[in-house]
Amino acid sequence: MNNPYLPYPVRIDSVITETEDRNLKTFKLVFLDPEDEKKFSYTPGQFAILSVAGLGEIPIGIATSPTEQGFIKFTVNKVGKVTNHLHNMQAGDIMGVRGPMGNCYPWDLLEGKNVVIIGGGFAFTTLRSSIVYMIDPKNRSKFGKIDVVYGARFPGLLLYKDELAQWERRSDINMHITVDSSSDPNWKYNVGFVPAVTKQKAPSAENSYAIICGPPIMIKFTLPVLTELGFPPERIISSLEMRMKCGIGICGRCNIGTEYVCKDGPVFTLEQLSKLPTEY
Amino acid sequence: MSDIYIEKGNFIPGVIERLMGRYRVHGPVKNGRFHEFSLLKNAAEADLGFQNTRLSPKEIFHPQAERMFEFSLAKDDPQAGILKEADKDFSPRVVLGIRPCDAKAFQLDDANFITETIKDPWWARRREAATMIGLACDSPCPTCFCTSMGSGPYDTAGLDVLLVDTGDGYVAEVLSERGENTLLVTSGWSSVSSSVRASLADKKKAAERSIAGTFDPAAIAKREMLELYNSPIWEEVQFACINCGTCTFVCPTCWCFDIQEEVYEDKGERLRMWDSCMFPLFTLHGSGHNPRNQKTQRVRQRFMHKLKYYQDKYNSGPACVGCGRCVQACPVNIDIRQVGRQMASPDCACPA
Amino acid sequence: MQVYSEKIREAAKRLLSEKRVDAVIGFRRGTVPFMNEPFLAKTPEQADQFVWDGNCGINLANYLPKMTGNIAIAAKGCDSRSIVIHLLENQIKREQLYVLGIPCQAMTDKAKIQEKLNGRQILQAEDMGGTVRVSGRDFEQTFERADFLQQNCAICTHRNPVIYDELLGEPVKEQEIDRYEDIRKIESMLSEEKRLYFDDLIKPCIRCYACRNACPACYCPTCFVDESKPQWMGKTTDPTDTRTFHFLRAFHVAGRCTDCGSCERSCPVGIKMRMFTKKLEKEVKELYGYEAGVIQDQRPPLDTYRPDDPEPFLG
Amino acid sequence: MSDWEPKIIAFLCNWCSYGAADLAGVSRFQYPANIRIIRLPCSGRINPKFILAALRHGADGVWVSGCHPGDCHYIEGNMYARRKFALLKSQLEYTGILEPGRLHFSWISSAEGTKFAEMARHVVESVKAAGPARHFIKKQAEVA
Repeated sequence: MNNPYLPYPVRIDSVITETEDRNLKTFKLVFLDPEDEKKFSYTPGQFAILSVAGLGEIPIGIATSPTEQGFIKFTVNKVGKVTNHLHNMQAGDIMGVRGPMGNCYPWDLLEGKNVVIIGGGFAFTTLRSSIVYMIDPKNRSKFGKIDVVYGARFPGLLLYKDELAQWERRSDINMHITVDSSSDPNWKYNVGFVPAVTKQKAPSAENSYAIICGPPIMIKFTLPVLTELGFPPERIISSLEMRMKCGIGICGRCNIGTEYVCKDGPVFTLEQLSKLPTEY
Repeated sequence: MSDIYIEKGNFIPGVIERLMGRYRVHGPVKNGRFHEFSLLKNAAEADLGFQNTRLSPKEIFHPQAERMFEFSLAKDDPQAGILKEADKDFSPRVVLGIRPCDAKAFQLDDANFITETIKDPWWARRREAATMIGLACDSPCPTCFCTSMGSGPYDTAGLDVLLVDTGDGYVAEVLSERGENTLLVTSGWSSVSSSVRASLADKKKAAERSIAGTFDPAAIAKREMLELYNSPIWEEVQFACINCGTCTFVCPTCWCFDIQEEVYEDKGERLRMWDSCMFPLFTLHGSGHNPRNQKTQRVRQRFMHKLKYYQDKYNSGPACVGCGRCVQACPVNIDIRQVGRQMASPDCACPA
Repeated sequence: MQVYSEKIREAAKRLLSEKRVDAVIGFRRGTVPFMNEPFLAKTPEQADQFVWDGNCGINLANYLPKMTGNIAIAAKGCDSRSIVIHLLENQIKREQLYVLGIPCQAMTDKAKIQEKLNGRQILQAEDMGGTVRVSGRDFEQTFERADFLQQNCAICTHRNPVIYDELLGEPVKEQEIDRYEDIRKIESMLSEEKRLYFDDLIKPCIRCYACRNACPACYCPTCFVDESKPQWMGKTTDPTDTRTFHFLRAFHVAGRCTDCGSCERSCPVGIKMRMFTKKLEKEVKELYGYEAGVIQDQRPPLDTYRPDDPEPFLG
Repeated sequence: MSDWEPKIIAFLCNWCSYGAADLAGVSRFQYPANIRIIRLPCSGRINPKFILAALRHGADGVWVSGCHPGDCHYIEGNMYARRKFALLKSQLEYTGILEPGRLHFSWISSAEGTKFAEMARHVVESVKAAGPARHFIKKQAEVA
C-alpha cells in the first residue's frame, strides 16, 4: 500500500492570474512520473492536498475534470503561509500533490437528472470540474438540463472567464452569470446577488439536483430560494471547507460530529447536514 | 494457548534480558515522581511494581513528534522539493508490563489508523512489530473506571500475553501465537501449580470489585447526537477548563496530530506531532474563521468524540478505556466520570 | 480554613439574591483527593457548593478576562494581585468586580504528601486546617500542613488580599522571608551549569501548555507559540524549541507574575517552572522596586520607565 | 578553529545607530565585517523573539544599539526598551542560554561614527572570545 502522506511530485506547467485583485491564481500541474497520474484517478467534487516542501500543505478542490488528460489544475486563493508562497512560485517549479481526497458529487444519482449548479466567488473550482465533466461529449447525454448560476462581486473577480464565454455560446447549458455590481458599461450579463438571480431564473426542481458552493452568506440566502423552488433537502448538495492536515480521516481535526469532512465529505446533502452539529 | 508460571527472580532480570537480546523492549521505568514507558537499557530498570504510567504508552506507536519525510531545498539539487520517506526503525519490539486498559486503548486507536482503504503506515508497522505483554492490575487506582468502559483489570484485549502477579512469581497467560513465539527465547518457566491456578479467578474478581462503577456508555450511545450536542450541561462542564492539552496528551485514545515543516538551511523535513482539540488553533481556518472558536465547543468536542461520536461512527463502545489519567492530570479537576454520568442520563441534575 | 467555605457561601448567596452580581467564581469540592474545581455559581442554590480549603491553588483571576456582567470572585492574596494586574491591563473593569478577599493560609502540595506514602494510593484527604488526614485502603495518616505547603506559598509575603470589597476573615500575619535563596544558588553557577540545570528542569515537558493556560497573566489572543507568520518556534518536543517556549513564556509574564504557582500546580509532569519566573521577579524588584499587583495604581514595570533607570546591560 | 569568524546580528535603530554605521562607512572607519545589520525603526521595537530567533538561526552574537536615552526619535521608545534589555540580558544569562559576551547593547548617536566602529570591534572581540555558539541553535529536530 502506498504511503498516503507522501505527495506525488509535480511540476508547475503554467500559472494564470484569474482575477483583477490578483488574489486567485490557477496552477496547472503535470506529474513528474506518468504512473502517478494514473494513480491519481479522480471524480469531480474531490479535492487534493497541495504540498510545498518547507512550507506545508493545503487542501484545494480539483478544478480540472477527469475528461481533461495530462494535467490537473487548482485555483488557489492567497490567504495563508502556503498560499502566499505558492503565489510566488513559477512555471517549472517542483511541488507535490496528494490525493484525490474525499468523496465527490453523487454522479450515480445525478445521472438522468437535471442539474442546477450555483456558485459564488472563488468556490467555483469543483463546479468548473463538474461542468466540464458533464458537457464532455461522452457524458452530456447522461444528464438532463444543466443550469449554472455563477456570481462574483464584480466582473473582474469571475474565474475562468474564457470558458464562461464559451459556455455562454453553447445551447446545451444555460449560463446565468451575475455580478453584485459592475462599472463596465458593456457588461452584458446579469447584475444582482446569486439568491435573487436564482429566484429570477427559477430553474425547475422537477427531476433536478442542485449543487451549491460559495461563501456562507450566499448559501444562507440561496437555500430558502431553492426550498421555495421545490428542491427537497436530499437534492441540495454542498461542499464544505475545513482546516485539514492529513486529508485521509486520521489526524482528527475536521470532524463535524461523526463525519470527517476530508474523508466522509467534503460533499454533503442538506439533509445529511441537518443531522449533524452546526460546527462548520 | 496455555498458562505458564515463573518465579519473580527468574523474570527480572532473566526473562527481560533474553527478550532484550532479541527485541527492543519497552517497559515501565521510574523517572522522578512518575513512571513512564521507555526503551529499556537494562533489565533492572524495569519496575513492574508500578500503578500506572503518568503518560500513556501511546508514544511507542504514535510518538509525540516524528519525522515523516525529508527533503532538500538546495538550488542545485535536481531532487529539491521532492519529499523522501525518513528512515525508521520497525524492528520487532516488546511492550512489557502494559496495563490491560492501555492495550485495549490501542485496539480502539487501530480503528482510526488502520482502515480498509487507508492505512497509516507508521502506526501500522509499529503495531505489527510489537508483542504486547500485559500486566494485570491487582490494586487499581481510585480514578480507574475500566470496568465501566468495557475493559477491566484482567482484560486480555489487544494483548499477546497477560502476566498476573501472584506474589512470588508471575503466571503468564499466553493469548496468541505471537505471544508464544516471543516467549520462546526465554526460559525458567514451569507449569502453573493447582493452588496458584485456583487463586487466579478470585484475584481477578477482587480486582474487578475494587473498581467503582461510573456511567454506562451504552446509555450515551442510545441518545440522539444533536440532543446531546445541544444539551445545557456543557455550559457548566466547560467553566473550569483552561484549554490546556493535558487531558488529550495523557490519554491513550487521543490520537490527533498536527503536521509541520521545519527547515534547516537548505534541507528540511515534514514532522508530525501530537495536537489537541483543546487548542483553538486546531480548527482555525486560513480565512480566520474558526468553527470551534469557543471553549465550550472545544470541551464538548472532546467528550462527544470519546463518548458519543466514536460509538456512533464505529458502532462500538466508547473511545475511552477508563484509565483515569485525565482525571488525575486535569489541573482544574474536570472529571470524565462526572461528565459521562451527565451525558448518560437526560435529566441528571448535576455532579458532586 | 473551613470557616471560609461558610463565609463564601453566605456572601455568594447574599450577592446573588440581592442581584448585586450575576455570578460568583469560587471552588467546589473536587472528585479526587487534594483537588477542587473552579466553579461559577449563578444562583443562590448553586452557591451551596462553594468550598475553601488548602486545595484552592488555581488562580481564579484566570477566569476574569472577557467576562461580562458583574462578577464576585473569591480571591486569596495572589489572586487579588492578579486581579490588580487585570485591572491595570484593562482586562476587566473594577466596577464589574466584587472581590471576596480571603486571607490565605497557604495551599497544600499533594505531590509532597504523596512522596511520603511510597506509592500507596490516597482515597480520601480531609483538610482540617492545620493538618491533613489522608486515608487509603489500609492506612490512615495525618500530616502537618505546614510541612507540606506549595513552595510558592511557603515563601509567600502577600497572603492577605491587596484588593477586596469584603474581607472574609481576620488578616493573617505576613511572613518575613528570603524569597530568593534558590535563585541565588543558580545565579552563582557557571554558564554551562545553568544551561544543564534548566535543560534538565524542562526535559519532561510535553508542550501541553497547561502552565500557560493556568496563568492569569497569559491571555494574548494569539500566543507567540501559535504565531505562524513568522513562526518563531517548532511545535515538537525538540529541546531548543522547548527551551524557547519556556524562556519566552516566563519573559512574557515579567513584572506581571504574582508567583501564584498555578503553572507548577497545573503541570502534569511536575516541572518547576517558577525557577524561570522568580528570577525575573527578583530582577524587577531589585532594579525597579516593583512587586506585581501589590499597588493598585502603579503601572507594571515594563509599561513605564524612570529617566534614571539603571543600565546594567550596556557594553 | 583559527579561521572561524563569528556571525553577529546587529539590530540598529534607524535614527541613530544605523546613521552611525553609515557615517562610519563614509568616513572609512575600519570595523570587522562580521556584523550583519538589521534596521529597526527604534530600539523599542526589539522583541525578545527577535534576539532568540537570531540565536536559533545560528548567530554567534547579537548586538542591539539605539539612540541615547533622552534622544529617542519617538521621545521615549528607548526608555521602555532599556527595561526590557536589562531583564532580557540577565534572564538569558541566568538560564544559561547565552554565555556572557554574546549579547551586547549600546547607545550610539548618528554623529558617533567612531564610537560605532569601536563598539563593533569590541562586540566582535567578545564574541570571538566566547567562541562559536553551540547550544541554542535550532538544528534538525530531535524527534523519533
